[in-house]
Amino acid sequence: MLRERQIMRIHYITGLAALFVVAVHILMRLIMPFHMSLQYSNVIANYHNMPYVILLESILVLLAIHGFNGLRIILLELRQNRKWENGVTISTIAAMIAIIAFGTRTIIIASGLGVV
Amino acid sequence: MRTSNRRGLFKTAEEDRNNREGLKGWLNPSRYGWERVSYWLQRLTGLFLLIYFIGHIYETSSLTGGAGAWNAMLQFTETPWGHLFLILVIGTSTYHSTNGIRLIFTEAGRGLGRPGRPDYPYDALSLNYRQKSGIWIALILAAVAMFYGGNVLFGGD
Amino acid sequence: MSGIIKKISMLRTGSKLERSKKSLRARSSIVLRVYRANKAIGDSAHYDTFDVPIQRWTTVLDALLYAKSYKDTSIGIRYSCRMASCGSCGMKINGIPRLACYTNVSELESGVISCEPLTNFPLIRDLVTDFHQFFSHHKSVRPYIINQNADLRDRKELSEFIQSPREVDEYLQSSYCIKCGLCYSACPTVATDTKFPGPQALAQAYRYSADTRDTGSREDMKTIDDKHGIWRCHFAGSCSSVCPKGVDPALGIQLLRGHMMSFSKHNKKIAELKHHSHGNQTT
Amino acid sequence: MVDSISQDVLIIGSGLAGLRAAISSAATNEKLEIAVVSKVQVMRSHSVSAEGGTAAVLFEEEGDNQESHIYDTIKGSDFLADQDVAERLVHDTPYEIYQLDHWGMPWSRRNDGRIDQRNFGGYSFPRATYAQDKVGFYEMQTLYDTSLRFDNIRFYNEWFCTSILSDENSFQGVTAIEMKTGNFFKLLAPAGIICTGGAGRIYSFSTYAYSSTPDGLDMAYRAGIGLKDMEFVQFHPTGILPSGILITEGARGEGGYLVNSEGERFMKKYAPEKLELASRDIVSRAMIREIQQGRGFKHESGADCLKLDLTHLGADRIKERLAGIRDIGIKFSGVDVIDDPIEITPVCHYMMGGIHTNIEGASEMRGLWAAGEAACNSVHGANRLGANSTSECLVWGRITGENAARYASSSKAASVAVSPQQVLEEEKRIYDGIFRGSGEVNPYQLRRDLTDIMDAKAHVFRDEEGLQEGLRKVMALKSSSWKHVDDKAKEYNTNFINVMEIDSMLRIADIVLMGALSRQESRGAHARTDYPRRDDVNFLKHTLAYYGMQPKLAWHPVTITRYAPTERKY
Ligand SMILES: Cc1cc2nc3c(=O)[nH]c(=O)nc-3n(C[C@H](O)[C@H](O)[C@H](O)COP(=O)(O)OP(=O)(O)OC[C@H]3O[C@@H](n4cnc5c(N)ncnc54)[C@H](O)[C@@H]3O)c2cc1C
Ligand code: HEM
Ligand code: SF4
Ligand code: F3S
Ligand code: FES
Repeated sequence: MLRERQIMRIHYITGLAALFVVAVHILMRLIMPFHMSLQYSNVIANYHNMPYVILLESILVLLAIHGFNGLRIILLELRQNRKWENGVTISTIAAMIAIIAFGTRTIIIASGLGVV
Repeated sequence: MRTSNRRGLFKTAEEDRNNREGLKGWLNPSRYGWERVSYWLQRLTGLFLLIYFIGHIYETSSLTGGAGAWNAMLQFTETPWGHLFLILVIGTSTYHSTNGIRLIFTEAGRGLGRPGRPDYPYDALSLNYRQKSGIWIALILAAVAMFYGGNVLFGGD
Repeated sequence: MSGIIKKISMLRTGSKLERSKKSLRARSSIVLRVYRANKAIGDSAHYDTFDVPIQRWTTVLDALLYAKSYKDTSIGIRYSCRMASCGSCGMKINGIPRLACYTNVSELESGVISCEPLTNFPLIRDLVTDFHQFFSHHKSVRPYIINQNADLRDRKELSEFIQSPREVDEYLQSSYCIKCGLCYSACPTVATDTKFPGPQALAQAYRYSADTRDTGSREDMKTIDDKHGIWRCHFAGSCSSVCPKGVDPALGIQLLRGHMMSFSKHNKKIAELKHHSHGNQTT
Repeated sequence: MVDSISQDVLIIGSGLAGLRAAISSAATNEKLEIAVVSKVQVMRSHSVSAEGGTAAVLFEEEGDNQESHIYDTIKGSDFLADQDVAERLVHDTPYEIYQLDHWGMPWSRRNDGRIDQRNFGGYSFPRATYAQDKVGFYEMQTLYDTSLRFDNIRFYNEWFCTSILSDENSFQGVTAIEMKTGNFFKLLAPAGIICTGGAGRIYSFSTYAYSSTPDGLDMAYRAGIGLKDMEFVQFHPTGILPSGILITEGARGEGGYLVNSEGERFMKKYAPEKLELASRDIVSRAMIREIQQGRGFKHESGADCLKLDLTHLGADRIKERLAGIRDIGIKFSGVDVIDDPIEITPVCHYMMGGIHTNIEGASEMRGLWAAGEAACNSVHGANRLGANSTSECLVWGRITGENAARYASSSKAASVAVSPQQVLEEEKRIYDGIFRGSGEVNPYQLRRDLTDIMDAKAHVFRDEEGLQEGLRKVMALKSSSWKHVDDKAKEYNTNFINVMEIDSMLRIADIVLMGALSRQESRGAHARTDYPRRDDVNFLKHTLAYYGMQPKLAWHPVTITRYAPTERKY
């Protein structure tokens, strides 16, 4: 098991790293007029750009870890008994994995990687 | 030990919680100064962003359904309400990240000053002007970002 | 810079004092609104009001004791030193945790003063709450010097640790704590988390860790580096803003946490022992 | 049936003396169960208010010596101290200071890292060891925190002891009320230590905490144990108005002046050499004289007072060493001592008298010791020197703790037997006599009247007429119908506790007045205007008071080893 201090270190590091990658992600929205950036063709084009795919995947992983750990923290503070604590830990980890899996699926399909 | 209670998921020992302030305690940020407000906002924005994040993943998953599905999803978000929501996302994420950076510093013991001999009236060192201005900067940046975002979204193309 | 800030804040209190002198000339009595309930017999909560005459120096404790002596002797209240050093009389006064004996009626600047028991402590009766859990949290962080040389048993020899005034300053502030529980009552984490040791206990963990006479480590302790441990402080700062003694628990907590994260360097110096041999010691 | 709880050593009171005793008992024999019973939560005891310092000889290489501390103590006591006891105090305190240092006491330090000391009244060397101006508080915290390391110490927080249980004059335990629930218990143990502190709340204007009532003394008194030298009540020169909160003698130790309305440092007339740092009885008398001669100030509340001037010390020194005083001044008097002199007047501060014990802290009852302010082992005689009391609490806390633990481990202490009769009588006394009592007189008003009488009649100066009148008035109060409790709830009934306290106050006040009346001389803190001289021929002896309808007075000799009584000059 991870010590709580290691978890918190991960929480901070994922937060900071996410700040960086999200900034890039948003800047990509702004290099062309906003509405155009959302056109299907443009979006799919982005997804075929490998560095960008890696960027998206890392945003996904970092934010899922950071966000669900944050949720775990909040929930842990609500009730204190063994069942609740274990329940919270397990379900936040499960949700984290589910979101990462679901997002990754989108990325793989949209980028056409799945077809290859 | 006092907390060994296995009665169920939603119950803990009566004695433990008697007179605890409970959720109402943290939902009311108005009594203890700016640091408490910042804590409250950090939490709410964190939760809000998590919800948005999940929503956003769901939103983008429509890409897998082809252009039709994607456009249908865009239809759904490209409304004034959707834009307002996006502006809120911009604001909260700006606040959350800026204040988050401040918190990462303080929670690692930086920017608080060294402990010393407090003098009457004992203004706490850790609640110093640097921290307060950090909170203000986060709030102002969030406002600016929301304004800019609003311009982009509503300003037309 | 911080000097200037300090001066400004001094001024603020000064002017508050001035103002209260003025407003007092107008007011010669106030209304106390006291929370009443007896948990054990299922007595439901209500408020009693008492008219109490006041003078310039009347504290909320004075007012409450006046009401207890002459209006309703059954008010349950805990008090002792009346000079803000014993930590007995913490209660919520006008919604904020304060020491009754350290709160002048006039500084509240209101004609009605409401007194309620501290939240986050189980209620016993009226203004009296149960500190059992609070004290066990305090005990759980090992609030004492851990050092092979600082013997627990009475050893009949004379020796003192050498500690410079600067080294004393590192922990002195945190040792002002009178265990009044105001911080515990204000903290939003404590409001829901019964296993969180709370600002008071964590500040004491810092206090002993920062002492050069201490060689032990509290950083690996189950109560501190745990899912309900020190990390559940989110620097809400309410603890430091209500603390009547300037302990600044928020500061201590963040500093201790910094050491634990090893984001900040922590090469703790250990004090050396100086032995003395005094003449005619009889012990 | 009254529930009973058995322990090995019972410590009643959790002040400095009680906590020190608990630690030393617990360390003496780890197998013993030590119980600390206190009517307040552990570290809320009155001792936290002690401000100025703890006297000890630490710097022999710089010119201090134990001989001098012993002599200062005896001279301060106006030669009523038992001299062997004073020697013991002086010999043992350096060890206590260092022991506290090992346990984490934040002593103020010199630049070389050693423990610092400051000047205090009545000493010929600066030997008050200090930690800013919160000495007692820090000592309490250090002892409390250290006591948490011992698994064999149990705390009974907020248990009010009502009486001592004994069997043929050997201690068996106490009866107590658990305040939280209101339940009545027998606490049984072969050994006990009474550390219930002083009783200064029998005066209205007093530096003491509200919890400093004489119920501990009264408990011993009712059990037939003698109370010694109760007429000696110390008045501290500098209490602020109107609350009576103390400005430590350390303020004068650091160089503060006392001034009268003519702006004069009047102490030079009364103690040309030591000025403000003469012993407390002398300074207090000087102050009352100044006021009587019309050179006082009038406080807003109407009381007479003088002023303490610290302004010349400078903000830095005040903030560094007297921060607590400044806080008290601002908050409770509305004066920042950095800028203005503060109004002060003599205030009831300490009781030299207490439970009669010997040098080992043993009382007249087998298995029962007493330590701290509640005890009178005669180390302070007729007047205590500042900073000697916390020393006494530590030294005799340790001594009695060890003695009680040894006794409890020995075979002598094997059987604990309490006749049900005793418990029944006590139940009758407090429940039938007090809890279910009735009457019209408000006990709180009665308390006010009683303490006002003490302020008026048994103050710094006393005389036959006043004392007689005081006695008469107290008698009248006693016989009025005040013994009743309006609050009928069981849980946390402070009304009930208060009335029991008042009951004990009446008895102890009586003893103070009687003792003062029978001591027809002026010695130390006891100044009779009708007998202005010390009388070593007739009164170089301790007063003892034993329980009866009227207190029965007796006398006890003073132990003099080396220093023959001479005239005191400062
Ligand atoms: C304001 C002030 C400042 C002082 N400054 C100094 C100083 O600078 N230097 C110095 O040497 N001395 C000083 N003194 C004197 C010194 O503080 C006291 O003499 C000393 O602290 C007494 O300690 P104690 O342990 O005997 O009793 P206390 O600390 O008074 O403790 C008494 C204990 O007994 C308990 N108790 C009482 N009755 C009962 C009962 N019926 N049942 C259960 N428990 C009971 C109480 O709860 C309490 O825990 C000062 C005194 C005052 C008032
Ligand atoms: C982008 C930069 C971000 C940074 C620097 C950052 C930083 C932080 C920090 C430091 C905390 C801890 C607060 C505490 O311990 O009290 C936190 C909490 C949290 N964050 Fe973030 N965060 C960022 C982005 C996000 C995003 C995008 C989400 C949403 C998915 C998110 C969700 C949360 C949640 C739910 C919490 C828990 C709130 C709490 O503990 O009170 N964060 N964040
Ligand atoms: S840290 Fe301050 S508020 Fe908290 S218990 Fe200690 S003195 Fe009271
Ligand atoms: S109020 Fe609570 S959250 Fe932290 S800063 Fe203080 S402990
Ligand atoms: S009565 Fe002691 S802190 Fe208020």
